[in-house]
Amino acid sequence: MGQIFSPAADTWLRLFLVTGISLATGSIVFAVGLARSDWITSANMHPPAQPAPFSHRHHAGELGIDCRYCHTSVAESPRAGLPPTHTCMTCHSQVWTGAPMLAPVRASLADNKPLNWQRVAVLPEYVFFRHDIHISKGVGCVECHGRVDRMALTFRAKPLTMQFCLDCHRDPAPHLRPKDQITNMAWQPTGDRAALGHALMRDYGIAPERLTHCYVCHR
Amino acid sequence: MTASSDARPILPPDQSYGDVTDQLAGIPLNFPTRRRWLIALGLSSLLLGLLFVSAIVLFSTGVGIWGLNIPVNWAFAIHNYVWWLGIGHAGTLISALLLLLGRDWRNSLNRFAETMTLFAVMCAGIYPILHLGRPWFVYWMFPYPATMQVWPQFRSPLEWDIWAVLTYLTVSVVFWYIGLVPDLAAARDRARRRRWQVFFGVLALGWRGSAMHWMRWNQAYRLLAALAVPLVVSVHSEVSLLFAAGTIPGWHSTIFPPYFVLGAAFSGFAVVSMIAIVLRSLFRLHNLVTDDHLDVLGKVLLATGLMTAYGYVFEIFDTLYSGNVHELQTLTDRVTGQYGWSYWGAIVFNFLALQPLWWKTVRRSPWALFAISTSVVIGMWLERYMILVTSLYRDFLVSSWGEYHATFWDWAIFAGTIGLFFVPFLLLIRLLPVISIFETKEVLYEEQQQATLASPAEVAHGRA
Amino acid sequence: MIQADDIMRSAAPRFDLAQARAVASNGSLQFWTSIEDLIDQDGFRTWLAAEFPSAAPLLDDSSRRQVLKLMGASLLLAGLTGCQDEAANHALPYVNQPDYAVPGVPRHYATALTFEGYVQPIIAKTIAGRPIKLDGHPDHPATRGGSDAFMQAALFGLYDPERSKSPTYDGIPVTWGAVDQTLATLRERWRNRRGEGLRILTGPTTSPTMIRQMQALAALYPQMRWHRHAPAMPQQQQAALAQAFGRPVTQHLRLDRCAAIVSIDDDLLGPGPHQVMQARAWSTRRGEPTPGQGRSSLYVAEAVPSLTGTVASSRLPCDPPRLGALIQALGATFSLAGWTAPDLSEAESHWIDRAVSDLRQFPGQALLTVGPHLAPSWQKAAFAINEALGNAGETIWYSEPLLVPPSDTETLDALANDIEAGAVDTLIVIDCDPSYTAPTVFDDAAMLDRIPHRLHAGQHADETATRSQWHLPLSHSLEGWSDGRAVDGTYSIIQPAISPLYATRSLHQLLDMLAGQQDPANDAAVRATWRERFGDNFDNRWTDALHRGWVEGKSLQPLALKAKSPPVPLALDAGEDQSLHIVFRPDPTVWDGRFANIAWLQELPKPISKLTWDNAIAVSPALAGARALSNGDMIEVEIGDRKLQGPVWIMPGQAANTVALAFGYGRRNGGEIAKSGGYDAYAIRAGDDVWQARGTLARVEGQYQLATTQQHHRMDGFDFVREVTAAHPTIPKPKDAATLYPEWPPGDHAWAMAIDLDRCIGCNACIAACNVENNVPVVGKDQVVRGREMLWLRVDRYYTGDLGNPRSFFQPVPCMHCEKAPCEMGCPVHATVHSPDGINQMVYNRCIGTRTCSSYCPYKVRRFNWYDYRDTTDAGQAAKNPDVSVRSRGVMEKCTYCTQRIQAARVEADKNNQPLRRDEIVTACQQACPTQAITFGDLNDSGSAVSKLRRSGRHYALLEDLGTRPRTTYLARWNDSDGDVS
Amino acid sequence: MAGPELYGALAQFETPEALIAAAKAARQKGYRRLDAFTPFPVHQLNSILRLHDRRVLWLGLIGGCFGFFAALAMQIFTNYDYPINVGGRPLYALSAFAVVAFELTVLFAALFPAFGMLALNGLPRLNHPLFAAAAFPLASRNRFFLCVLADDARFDEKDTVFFLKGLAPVSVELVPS
Repeated sequence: MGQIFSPAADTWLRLFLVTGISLATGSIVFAVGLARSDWITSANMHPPAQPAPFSHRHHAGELGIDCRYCHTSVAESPRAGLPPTHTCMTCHSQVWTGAPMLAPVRASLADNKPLNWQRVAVLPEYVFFRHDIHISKGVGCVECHGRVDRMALTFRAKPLTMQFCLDCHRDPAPHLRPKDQITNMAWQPTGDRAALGHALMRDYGIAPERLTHCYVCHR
Repeated sequence: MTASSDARPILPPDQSYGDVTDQLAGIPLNFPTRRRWLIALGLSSLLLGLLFVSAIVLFSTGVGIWGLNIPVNWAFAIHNYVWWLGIGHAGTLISALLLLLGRDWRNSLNRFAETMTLFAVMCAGIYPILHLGRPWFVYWMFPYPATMQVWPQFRSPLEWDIWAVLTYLTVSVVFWYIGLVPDLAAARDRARRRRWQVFFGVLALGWRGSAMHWMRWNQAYRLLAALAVPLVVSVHSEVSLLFAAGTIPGWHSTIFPPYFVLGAAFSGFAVVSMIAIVLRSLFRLHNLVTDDHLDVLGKVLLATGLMTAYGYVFEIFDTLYSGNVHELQTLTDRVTGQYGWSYWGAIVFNFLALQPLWWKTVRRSPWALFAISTSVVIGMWLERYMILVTSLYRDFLVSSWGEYHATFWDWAIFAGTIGLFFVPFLLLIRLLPVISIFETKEVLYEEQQQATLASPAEVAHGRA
Repeated sequence: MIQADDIMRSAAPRFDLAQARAVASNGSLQFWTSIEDLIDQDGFRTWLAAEFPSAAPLLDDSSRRQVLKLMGASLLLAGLTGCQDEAANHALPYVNQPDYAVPGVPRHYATALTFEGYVQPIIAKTIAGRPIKLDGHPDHPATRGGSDAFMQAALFGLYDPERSKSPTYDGIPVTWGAVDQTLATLRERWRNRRGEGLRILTGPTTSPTMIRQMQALAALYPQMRWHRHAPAMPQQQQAALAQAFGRPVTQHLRLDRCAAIVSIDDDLLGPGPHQVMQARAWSTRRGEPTPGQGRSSLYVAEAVPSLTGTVASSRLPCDPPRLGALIQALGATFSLAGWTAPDLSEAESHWIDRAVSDLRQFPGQALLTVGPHLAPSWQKAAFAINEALGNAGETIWYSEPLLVPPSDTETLDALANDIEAGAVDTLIVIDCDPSYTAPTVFDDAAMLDRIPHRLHAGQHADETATRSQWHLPLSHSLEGWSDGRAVDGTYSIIQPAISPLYATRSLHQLLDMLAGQQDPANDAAVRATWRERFGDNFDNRWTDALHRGWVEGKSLQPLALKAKSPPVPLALDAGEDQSLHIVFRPDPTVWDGRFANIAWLQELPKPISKLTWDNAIAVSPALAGARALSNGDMIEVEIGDRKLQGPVWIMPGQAANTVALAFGYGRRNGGEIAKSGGYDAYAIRAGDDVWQARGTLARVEGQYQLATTQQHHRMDGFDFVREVTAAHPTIPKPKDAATLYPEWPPGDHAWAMAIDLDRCIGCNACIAACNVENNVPVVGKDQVVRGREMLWLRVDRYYTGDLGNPRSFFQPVPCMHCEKAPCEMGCPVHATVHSPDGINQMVYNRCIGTRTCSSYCPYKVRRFNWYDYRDTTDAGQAAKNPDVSVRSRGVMEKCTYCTQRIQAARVEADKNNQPLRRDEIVTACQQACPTQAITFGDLNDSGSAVSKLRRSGRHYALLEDLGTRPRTTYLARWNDSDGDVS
Repeated sequence: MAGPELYGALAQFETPEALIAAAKAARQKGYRRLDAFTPFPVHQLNSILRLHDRRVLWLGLIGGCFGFFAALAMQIFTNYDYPINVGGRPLYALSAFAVVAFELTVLFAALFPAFGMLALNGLPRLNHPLFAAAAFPLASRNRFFLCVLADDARFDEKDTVFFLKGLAPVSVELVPS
């Protein structure tokens, strides 16, 4: 009896094995990469549709309204708080009174129905993030929210993964700033960043070794 | 391979290489007993189907469908896991340990023993996943660069488990396949139909039996064997740590590793005997799986059984010697408690039922041996159940004592794994040589060499 | 389910979104999306969702599914959707933000609940406008912050999805408008008949407003009569007092002054309105006895094991007649005129001798009490003896009555007679359910139907509601304004912690309506009362009272009274009568049945039997032996011609021939959960003495599945609960367990808990508090039967010795937070690990459910989510603590030392770089404990309370020799059964 | 018979003994590029044909070391990368790490030589000149073959075949490459 396989068969077999192996390894690498990609963390994605096209760039950037004017409870509460419609209307009962883009806002006030904003910086429900402590320890808004003052429509600027949180909890120094600069998006440290960071850590009494155990964020 | 130390040949030497080759390679190529095989496959497929159904129900509803509770939050899943894994070990021991010891009789058994190992380990392997509360996160047990930056916890016996079982499965597969390649070549060369030729042709990887190939193959095969033996021991010792690492009375004992390993081998050899007996009558292999083989298996069974019995004795001694009030409580509960049947069941099926094996006639009788092996398999199942449940259902605090009652789904999944074992096993004995062809020929060759060396008288005696 | 759905459907159109939204505020609701579900933002859609509640995916347990479905009636929370919803991708700010509201910061209100007419002062913690936790008012003179299980669970009464949501006529939902019209015509009728035939039936009350309103009504309708009915509160005591002192008075005990207490079947520390105050007082005295002082021994003779009996120095089980014998013996010993000593058994006389010697040894510091449900003649003996011993005015004093005692014409029986006589034209039943709680008073159940006009006002469509044409939904105590007096007489003004969730009216609104007011404001009546009482300084005192939680001053004055010498008691029946003694008791978890629809209380183990979801017929081991009965056997109890059937429960320590029945079960209406189990003891409760009777029992076919959380009770041979005695006042310190492991660097804190077993009375307040604080799910009876209850903190109960009269022990067991935790090294994925401050952390979102931790846990304190136990419906969600994850299927959970409280405190301290204050952090169980048996704190601070206790001679760790180094440890119980701890 | 390029000359023998004898003869004749094909390993051939190759065993050792150190490194790294107090156990818990270390040692000590063996043997090789030889399928049954490869210095079509025929084979054939 003669050959069962043509000489080409060997080439095919080897090709098959090689592709198989590279696919297997490749898919793992891909998965690991994907988990960090914007697709999964939904950072820097297209801004979601909002009831009203609110522009942080206009309000926080161009008009320079302080974050805390609307997000009132950020310093004393776990959550920053969204402004009640009333807050919007304090100005917009005077300016842009007839603007069609503000119709939903006026409607909300008129028939006492809250505006249904789409959240942008969402954490899983098992993460217990507190704005107040971060503010009081000198972590600027920009650290997690990015340059909101440059966003025409607000989008998530940081991945907000556990890794993202841990990086800062393990080494807070580079992310700290003087308390009076918390809401200043544009603030740049002058002089030695490292020295400043460590000085601030001392002042704020931050002990990283206490910041990485599970119950700091999970309960 | 070192010559067999048995004076008399294990195989009737009056058979030629050709006959053996045709006989064994012929089994897949023109399969003798289609009907019975199909029936068996059908039944096992039903069980496998049951497994799928149960698994779907399990994953969609939660482990609550089992009889588990606090304190007995481990039961069937874990104890069947241990049981299956134990069965698997015999395959490796037979083919690896006996290879190194140069016991030629193993050559007629190692192939299907290894095959059995593969699927026993597979059955064991799915349990740790089934029993998870959130099985979809099982990959968290592997170290991968997660964005949560948390790693597996390498002090946990469960973590050890994953590595041990996967290693064991991989090594078993490789060992099995490497040993199979020359036979695949033989089948390839016997095959006449194109489909078979390609099938065996690819699997045989183009094995040509060149002297150089054989030399390297020998090195690799024996090296794997040398690794497989400590691996088996480590795997089941490690499984035993799953219990011994806990503080629970009845678990927290240093005797567990050897106790478990021996028990494992014990149950495994029982299953090997059962399969051997069935296969040889199914495929008329009496010339290759002889009564002498059964005899040896019987002896091994008896030996391992007695060692296991020693385990029972020592466990009791250990407890009495320690005098720990909780350990004593557990001992009483085991022997006299609600689940006493599992303890006495183990004693009866694992020890008493074994005693007839002292008689040669019993060992050589397929029926007797099969019956005893069955009892051992049941006995070991009961023993694992006893070790697990009777320790958990009454641990330290009297207030948290509870009960465990297996539910329909507990049994369904267990039955399902039996299907999971037999379906692929039946497929493989349908497709591959069930007995190592070339190793059989090797034995014949060595026997003939012996025969020529030995004086005619002895040869005659040997033939008798 | 059908009914429940109907309720919703009918109520929905009347649901007022705006009003409910006013309730809501901009709050933290992580838990709302406990895993997948989103809350939508439109009230109507929420209502739809409630129509089709997501049933938990369970194949095989109907009852739990039912429980969860019921939780589904949830449109009430539509209003709450005006909230921020963290994890759902929706965020709904206010339209107009209330000035006070800081989003995500809880607010606390000082207010009160009412229970059996008395107020229970509380602090209500609300978040997003929803009460999520109730605790005793820490500064209130009576309770000092203690709780009981009822107080803790009141929250779930508020969120009970089966509460009546709108008025109904013959079961058909109608508007309040319709009610007003009907009332108008009825008022006309009453006025014309000068109130002839108008009867109002209520429970007992201390509310000045209610009394004022009733007087007003009486003025309007002079012939009207006000009946009172309290099925679970014995009237004998009031009678006895009235007879003894010739005028109605209320007695007050000062247990904190008692060196010796002799209780004849008086469950001083048991459930009821007095529990918190008396337990607190008793434990204060019990304290940590040191030679020469702090002595407080307790002698209890009782028919049915009680909490008081469990902690007694010396307990004597005896059948009711023998109780009388004991009292006679005491009367004779203290030479009451004409009293002669009966012959006592050896045990009895031994007990008497020691009791008497103690009573004599501490004149003015001892107390003799007789169960309020026992014959007045017996009770009167106690008053006299206390007076003779100089205890009156010291350990016991008398005041003006707190509860307005009903005159003979105002009782339920009087009402029944009048109905019989056809003298009743209109019956208005308010917050009271006679057709369930007193079926035997009416000759036949249908008797009520003869009354032309029947109105029922209550929170549930209960048995009486179904017999009334009109059912008017009442507001929950947390929803409406009211007032009343605590057991010590202190007045409290009750302010709502949440505005009514449904179209309900408060009791006072209703009474005003009866008086003819149109749509009275929620607080009108109460303000009116207090404007009158406070006079011109009203505004300040009103705000002050609301702020403080009670009205200053206004406490009771002791009355100088002399007890009439008690008549010579009738000869006791010698007991030839072979029949058994059937005694009735309110149920420790559902009381008289009013709490029966609260799943959380149903699943709370009864303190002594550890039963859940059912009541059982308790018999003594002796009787069980004689009749060959075992737990769960069905038996029939017969009193006269009345019968009931129920499952047996063998109760160690119960008097040999006594059979105990518990109220509160066998409901026929009032909610699916209420109807779910048990027998109705009221059905055979009749005669002059409604607390005990002679009867027989017989085994009948069948077995009943009882769900208990503890199946084994014998501690002989083990030392889980240790004891010290005067002879051996300290526990030998264990040699330091050697460890191979190097020590971890100490953290900035080292949290630890110490539980004083000498103070624990097993009242369950800690468990209830823990459940509420930590969102512990209800799993349903069938799951409890399968050993899957989820309690993070359990109170184990052990017996030693002869089960006829065992020594019994309570031992609360939370997570031990072992320093060398076996559970942690078992977990393959780092889901349970240690924090620097020594907490054994359980990270739910990392858990994959291998359950290794629980297998390795020597204390079995871990709980597993075998199914999806989450209550994903709005009703269930509303009560959840937003600071604690709701655990999903397949994850382990356990006590965390209330880590959310620790974290909150640390953050507050951190924010201004202050260290934590000493003993600042209080766990939920500790906060609730009426006897302060639980102490939590920092071991690094040698001055902390817990550090001090750890240095006590009574300190020990559970299963010490395992070397797990528990952080939760115990203080041994004082065994003063030998009489003397000094 | 001037044919195409040759792979070698293939002689078929009845018994292992015959093959061994033939192999010896061929060596003496000076043939060096010899190969034998047998249905089962015939160990005497190794010495006769001067077959030496211990690389498979070395691979085993290398694999073992690799597995061992990889496992240790992995466990130590993960424990120090996110140091967490687990039940008060030390971060560096060698006794605990030993298990996985051992398993991986075995794993790689097994995989390396196994696949190494195949690679060194040039397998898989589905198509090979020998498969074309008419008698070769018997090599896996009951016949024993000696092959003188065509690239042997002394290989000569006629001489070699003649020589082989002299060794009393069952058959001799030329295998085209």
